[in-house]
Amino acid sequence: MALLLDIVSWVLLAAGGAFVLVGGIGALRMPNLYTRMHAASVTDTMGAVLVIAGVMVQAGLTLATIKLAAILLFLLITSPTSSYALASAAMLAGIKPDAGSAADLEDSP
Amino acid sequence: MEFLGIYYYWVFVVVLMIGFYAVVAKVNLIKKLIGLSIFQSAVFLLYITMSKVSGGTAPIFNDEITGLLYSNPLPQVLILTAIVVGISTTALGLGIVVRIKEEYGTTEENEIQEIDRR
Amino acid sequence: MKVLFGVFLLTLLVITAVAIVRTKNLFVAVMLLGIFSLLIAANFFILDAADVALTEAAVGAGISTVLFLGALALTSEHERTATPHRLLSFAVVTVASLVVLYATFDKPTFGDPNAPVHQHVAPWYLEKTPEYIDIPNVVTAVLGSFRGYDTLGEVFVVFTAGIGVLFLLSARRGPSGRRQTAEPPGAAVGLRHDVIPRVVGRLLVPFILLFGLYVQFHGEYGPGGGFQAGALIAAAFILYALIEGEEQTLRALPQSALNALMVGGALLYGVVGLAGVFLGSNFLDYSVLASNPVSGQQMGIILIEAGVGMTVTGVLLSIFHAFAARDRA
Amino acid sequence: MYYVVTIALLVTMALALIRALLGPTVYDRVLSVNMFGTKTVLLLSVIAFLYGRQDFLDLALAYAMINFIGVLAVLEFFRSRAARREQEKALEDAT
Repeated sequence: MALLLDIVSWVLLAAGGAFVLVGGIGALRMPNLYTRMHAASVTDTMGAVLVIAGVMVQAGLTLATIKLAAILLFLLITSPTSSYALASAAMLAGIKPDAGSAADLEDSP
Repeated sequence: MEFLGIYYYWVFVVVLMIGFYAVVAKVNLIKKLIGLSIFQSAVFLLYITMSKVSGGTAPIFNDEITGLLYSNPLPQVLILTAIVVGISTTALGLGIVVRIKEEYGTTEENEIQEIDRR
Repeated sequence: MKVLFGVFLLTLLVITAVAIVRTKNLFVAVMLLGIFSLLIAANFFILDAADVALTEAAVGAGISTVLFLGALALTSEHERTATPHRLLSFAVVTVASLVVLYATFDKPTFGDPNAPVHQHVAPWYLEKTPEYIDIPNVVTAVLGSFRGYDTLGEVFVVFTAGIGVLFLLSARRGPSGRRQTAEPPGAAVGLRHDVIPRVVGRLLVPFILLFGLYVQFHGEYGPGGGFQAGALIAAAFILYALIEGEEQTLRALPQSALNALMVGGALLYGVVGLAGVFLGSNFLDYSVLASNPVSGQQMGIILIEAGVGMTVTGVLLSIFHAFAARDRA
Repeated sequence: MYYVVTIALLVTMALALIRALLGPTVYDRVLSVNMFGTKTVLLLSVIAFLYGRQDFLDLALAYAMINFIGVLAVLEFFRSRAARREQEKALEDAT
């Protein structure tokens, strides 16, 4: 049973690490602001869920699990909200979400 | 490991000097304050580095784990209070800069001196 | 391996610091300062300083950014002048760093348990805390009781800085004041029209407040205490001000209440210290506060931590309101 | 396994830092600060387990709450700056 739990948590952690890494690469390599935001935010939530779920399986039913659940809940609430807020601010500042505009307004919205 | 032992101190020196450079060389007053807070953080880093004991853990006793080696609590206490004091004093500095901007219309040191000379 | 994590984070720290100094755009510098704070907090955590990392978390990531942005809104966002005497400054900095680098070779190796700093009073604190105070968090014990004088001094420094900011920024704007025109309608209402952040923010504020109280009163058992809790509670009110506007926040917690918190916290600390004197012991000796010296110590620490938390909350919020009010004036 | 995740997180932090340094818009920098914050939360939770001190998850919790404030402050800053610029423009037009 312990081995099974270990395997489950390893799989979750490995998948989480992979998602986090993909998100990081996407945030670096994507061509413009909105695509970068997409890469960062979508994998951010998925990576966070997987990593924290993996750690939760390791922790078992303890106080740590409850704290981890709280962390996950806050991340899941705040992370998309900040992405939304950021996207709307950028949109209002006049940065157009078309794939060709790699050279956005440089540091002067 | 010998190298790693001293790397922490080198980083402290480098970050300290980056902050110092910003304070002495930059003309903009807010940039100087940013440099000052980098300088401050470098000092925090030095203290916390010195509090670490290899194989130790944070100086908070835990009933489940006994017989542990604990890191030094004293530098941590000093820095904990220093962080809050640091932000208050930085805020005071920012307040002064805001007043300077209102009176002189600029936050660049050379322009302020020019206005004073007139 | 764990040491390598620290080395990696430190390298990122140096890169960030260089970038902060190099950029001309002050807004970018403030953003990078946020990253700098996150990095240094992660380092503190790796170096076993959980309490310090919590303080940096509460102060560096939220309040510091907010205050710098507040100051930027009132001044300007760009450095206009190129750095003069660049070579001279470099020379000065190089000489200074060589001196300090030379000194690092005399330092004890990182983590050496026989370093002088670990031989002085620290072992005594670690050994005697269970006997005299009997709380798990040695940092809180040292902060509150063994070195209570230090903390009293720090609280008064924070208090003085708060008073200073209030003096500087609540003075009436002089005739040379730039923006004396009427405010355009719809300004300074916060993010009132942004529904999603507003709803989420409203949801978060009570939880941050609750967490702040937890940190305040759990400080004897885990990482936490008055300084961290004060910063967290101030951050909760700042969030409220960001989403609901200044006036609403000042209605919920008026400036008079903040002044009372600032003064009351520092006074509470001093009174607890004096209570020791009147009950026949030394200043800031809590042993006489209860019949049993150990529970007296615990009671004293809870009281002074409450004082610290009150003062820090009051000062940080007053500073925030002072900057925000200046922006509107 | 904790080590693998920690390394992935550290590498991602480095990538986010590069994005913050490259820019090119301020929004990219805010995005990377936000990303950096989430990664720090995850890093702290994983390292708490790696070091066997699970009582330190409070820190990660604090970060999860506080990061949000930074982003909202930036948003508010943009908004008030836009309002101020419009006002200055209106003043210039009037004179």
